[in-house]
Amino acid sequence: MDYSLQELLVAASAAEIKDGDVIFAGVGVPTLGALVAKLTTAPNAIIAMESGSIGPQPYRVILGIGDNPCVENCICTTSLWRLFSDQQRGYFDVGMVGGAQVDKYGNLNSTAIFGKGSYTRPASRLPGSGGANDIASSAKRTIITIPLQRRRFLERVDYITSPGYLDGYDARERAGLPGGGPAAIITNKCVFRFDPVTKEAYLYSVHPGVTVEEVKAEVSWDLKVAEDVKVTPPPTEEQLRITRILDAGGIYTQGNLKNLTFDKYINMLEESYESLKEIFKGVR
Amino acid sequence: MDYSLQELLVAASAAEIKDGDVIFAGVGVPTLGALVAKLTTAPNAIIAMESGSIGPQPYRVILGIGDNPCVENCICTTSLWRLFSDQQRGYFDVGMVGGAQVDKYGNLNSTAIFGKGSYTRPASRLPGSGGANDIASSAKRTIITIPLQRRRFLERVDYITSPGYLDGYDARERAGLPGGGPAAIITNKCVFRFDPVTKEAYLYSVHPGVTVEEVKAEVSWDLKVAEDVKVTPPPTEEQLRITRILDAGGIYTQGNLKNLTFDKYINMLEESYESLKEIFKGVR
Amino acid sequence: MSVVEIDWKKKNDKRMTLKEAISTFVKEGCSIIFSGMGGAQCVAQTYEIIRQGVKNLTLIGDSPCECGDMLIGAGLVKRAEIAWCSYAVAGLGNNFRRAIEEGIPHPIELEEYSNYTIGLRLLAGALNIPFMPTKSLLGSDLPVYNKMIKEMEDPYSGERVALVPAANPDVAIVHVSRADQKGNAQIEGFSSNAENMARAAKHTIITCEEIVSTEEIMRYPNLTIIPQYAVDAVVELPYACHPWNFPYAYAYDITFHAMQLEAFKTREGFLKWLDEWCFAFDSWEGYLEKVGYGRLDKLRRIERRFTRSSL
Amino acid sequence: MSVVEIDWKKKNDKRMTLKEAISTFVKEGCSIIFSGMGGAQCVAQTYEIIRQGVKNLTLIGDSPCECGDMLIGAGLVKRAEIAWCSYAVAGLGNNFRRAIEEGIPHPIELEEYSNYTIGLRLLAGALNIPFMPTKSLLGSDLPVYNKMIKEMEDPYSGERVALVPAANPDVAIVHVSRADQKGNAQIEGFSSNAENMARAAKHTIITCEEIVSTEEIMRYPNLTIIPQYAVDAVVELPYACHPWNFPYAYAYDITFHAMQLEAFKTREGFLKWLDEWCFAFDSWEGYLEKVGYGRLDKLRRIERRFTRSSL
Repeated sequence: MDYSLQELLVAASAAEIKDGDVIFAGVGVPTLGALVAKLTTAPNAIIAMESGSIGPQPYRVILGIGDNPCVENCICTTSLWRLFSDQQRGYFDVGMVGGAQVDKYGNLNSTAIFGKGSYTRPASRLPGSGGANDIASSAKRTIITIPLQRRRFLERVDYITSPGYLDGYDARERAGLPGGGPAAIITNKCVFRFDPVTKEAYLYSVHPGVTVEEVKAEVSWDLKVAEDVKVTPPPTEEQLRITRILDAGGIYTQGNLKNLTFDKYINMLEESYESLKEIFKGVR
Repeated sequence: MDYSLQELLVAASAAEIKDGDVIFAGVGVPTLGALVAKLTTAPNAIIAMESGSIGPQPYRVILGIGDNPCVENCICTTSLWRLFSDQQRGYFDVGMVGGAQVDKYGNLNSTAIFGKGSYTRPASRLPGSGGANDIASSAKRTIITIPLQRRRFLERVDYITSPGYLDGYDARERAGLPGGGPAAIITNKCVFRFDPVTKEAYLYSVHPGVTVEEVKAEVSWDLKVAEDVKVTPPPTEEQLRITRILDAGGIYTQGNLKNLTFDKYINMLEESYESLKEIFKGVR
Repeated sequence: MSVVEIDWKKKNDKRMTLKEAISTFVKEGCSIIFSGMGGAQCVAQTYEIIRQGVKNLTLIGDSPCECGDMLIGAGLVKRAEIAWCSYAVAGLGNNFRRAIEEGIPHPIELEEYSNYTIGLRLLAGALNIPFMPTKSLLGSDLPVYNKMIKEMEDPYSGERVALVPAANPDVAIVHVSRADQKGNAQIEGFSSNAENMARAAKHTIITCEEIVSTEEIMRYPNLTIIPQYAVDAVVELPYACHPWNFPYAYAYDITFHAMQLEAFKTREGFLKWLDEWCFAFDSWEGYLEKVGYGRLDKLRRIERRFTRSSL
Repeated sequence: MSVVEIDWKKKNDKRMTLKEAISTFVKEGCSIIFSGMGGAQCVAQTYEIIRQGVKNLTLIGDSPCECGDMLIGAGLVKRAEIAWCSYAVAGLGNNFRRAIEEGIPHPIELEEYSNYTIGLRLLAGALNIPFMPTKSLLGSDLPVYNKMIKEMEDPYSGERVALVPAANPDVAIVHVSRADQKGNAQIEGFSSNAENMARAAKHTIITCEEIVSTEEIMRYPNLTIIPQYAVDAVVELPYACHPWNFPYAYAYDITFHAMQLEAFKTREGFLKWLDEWCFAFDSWEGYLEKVGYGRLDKLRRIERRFTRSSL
């Protein structure tokens, strides 16, 4: 069965989730991955949305961390500060974060690319931490999603928005951070994991058709490679089927937002109600 | 119209409440006073109950700070910690507190009477602060209710459970307390208020039939007396009428709890529903 | 947390009997906290702990009534970190008084706070932060006798604030209106400090008037004050608060309470009460039958005239 | 607080128009915060402030969208204490980017936190305590560039914690499902940081989809997240979040949003948008008419299939 890169990323994100996990997920690929996991291998997974919703099972695609689907069929609506407090308390197993730069210790930058400028006048200003710093600080394990590009994979990021393992080894514990740190970096070409002692990222698996050399060329430090580099499993038929129902409009997996008209959007919602209600039956 | 001492205390408590006040009240005379005020001169007063209820208008007498009447026709049910936080924020105008000992600066003891013993092995152990310390710390003004007895009115209490003006003058501000401190001490014989500069309690009014000398005999420090000692106004007919409807069973104003049977209690509640519904109509 | 501890919270069906829940989580020497405030007290839960005779407890609480006074009277409390112990309108906490004044049945250690600052200790525990600042306690004698209350200068303004340490009890017992088998717990009415004690504790036992389906929980997600991931066990326990009230469920049985507290005035009266109302039965069911379901039903029915559940 | 300030909160009828509420409370040089998080954004309120041209604002917020990016683009923000500024799925915050990268229309001061620690700053403000401890921010570069984030040793355990200072904005604008004329505010669904911003602020403006009677509020007291004593003004403001969603009320108009954000990609596009969608009208009513009530009604009706209010 043919699949797009985005669909592979959804499947790779889903693969990181164990049954019963509580997941702090942003919109897009992470939420799709969490929902695919819930609808396949992890029926007891709970998704938490930053605005203050816990456990939604929405019958439409989620278009914002405070979009109405976040409260649909959920078990609890509460506050942002309470949800993050629950994460700081250690109740959240998986946090999904992204960024514009990542370094060998899994530190993430989503604040500013300094370029020839500085923090106060950067070459490129990004949105900022949002909840990413908090997730990276407190989730039991974090999953990083970021495109593999040499300018993004750095010895050291310009600005640590979200702490990974800081300077490696026990630097994270010494800083007083309660969460476990990054478990994986999922990119468009491969998956990285972290050495249990040095906490340095190493190449764990390449996506089908990608070579180790291709990956190394896009990493700006001397990348360590697993002895037995695996091939990232392609999406299963069931994963693909569910992904395509969840994002039937192709907003995340096809980049279709630009072509969407209001009438097509309302129509998409109407159809979504029926089709998603059907697939959620299994986990209710 | 004849009235009991308890009924006078209810009226004196009611007299301390201004329209629009937010009142933190315990059960018994304070709540009755607050409700009498609300049903007469202060229709926009809001009563807050420690368990987490704001603005109840119950159709029966409140028998505990977490009794069900606390949630009846209220505007908000929330948490204890949130309610006290709102008080610490400065939203509560009046706090009503009691104790076993009070001193010339309005400090209250509801923890332990040391006697010949000590804090760890006192002659008489009292229930403790409960919320009294918090109310006395943060309410804009506190109203103290305590029986007038020489062993209770001391130069200095054994233990400051609830801060009044501490050592007088600006000691309270220096301690960092946000609330305004005691505004009055209401006793079974008189009302005290506080000197605006020294913060020492002085005799403000005597209840009808009580002499200044009688009061002085029950105070163990050299009591200052207002130049024009007033007579505490007796309850008005309306105040009495309402008090007797609110506490129709005489649980607080007649000490009738001991004689109450289960059937009389259920009957009392049934009758209360009709009579209180009627008197609350005016403020709804 | 050990792996075993995490497993309870991940279970999909957390239902057990009160007896099982207490014997599983309430261990000799542990610290424990109960929900309720001036009503809605955990009475059935207290009786079961007395029945099981779990000793050397550290009781943490804002204003415990039965769960303070009776556990102390039963000789099960080594230490109390509380703000108040009594029964308010119906009577005094005579077991608490006897323990402090006379060391009967044995002396207890006391660490005193106020209701709000116990609430803040639980908030800190729920947030996994070591302490909370407050304006309460300043100037009073509570910090004089309780060295766990510290004062500091605010590093921003230089103002004085008091600090109270986080509380993380081994066990929290929280009584709610309803919960599903996973532990999603809803309360109608006030929640006192329930949502924070559930999160502050290592193990959380939810007892409820009624177990409902998860679909029913999903109908009112705004009422869920404790989500399943903070819960280890769920016990259906109707009339758990008798003689106390529970909002939208049953009225306060103050005449029963007055009788009970009259008995507690003497040590002998208290011990006789335990024999007749606690040790005589194997479970709360026996107590309820002795009270009489006719009486309980009257309390339930009269409550519906005043506070009617909208669930 | 001055006497005048207290009077607003004691008023029995706090209803006013949005125009009156903004002109009364949002003054040049004041600090301001808006409710909403990844949805449910205060859009109408932002347009009115732009219309009134209130300058030199200090914007405090977790993740402001229109109320961050558009106020910055309109040149009204002197300083921002925030965690994030963008529009998520529909597009980037290009006004924010232009201000930081190029100083267009003018540079702004930036004090950066994370969403949670902005939430904690508001919690501290709501509790009238000077700071909150947290485990967030540790080890990251946020404290390197923001000196208001302090680190200290916990006096109980010696562990490291970060501190963030209380936030007490001059004005909070909080949009809710419904409120009565006294300001008792209820939300169905998530509340982001709304209940704390309302309490942290000196003046709180409640805007709501619907004004209801106090009797209606009393039917669901558990849903009241902000009581009247924290509120200065109440404004009925339906569809205030368009093109954003509001839970149980109307769906996200993402196609409109995509069009809007396409326009915002250039400075000229943004200014033209202001002319056409903001300055062309005297009030939000004009905007809604231009969007079209037929379209709004479709968003309302489709939402009812997914989240149906139980109020």
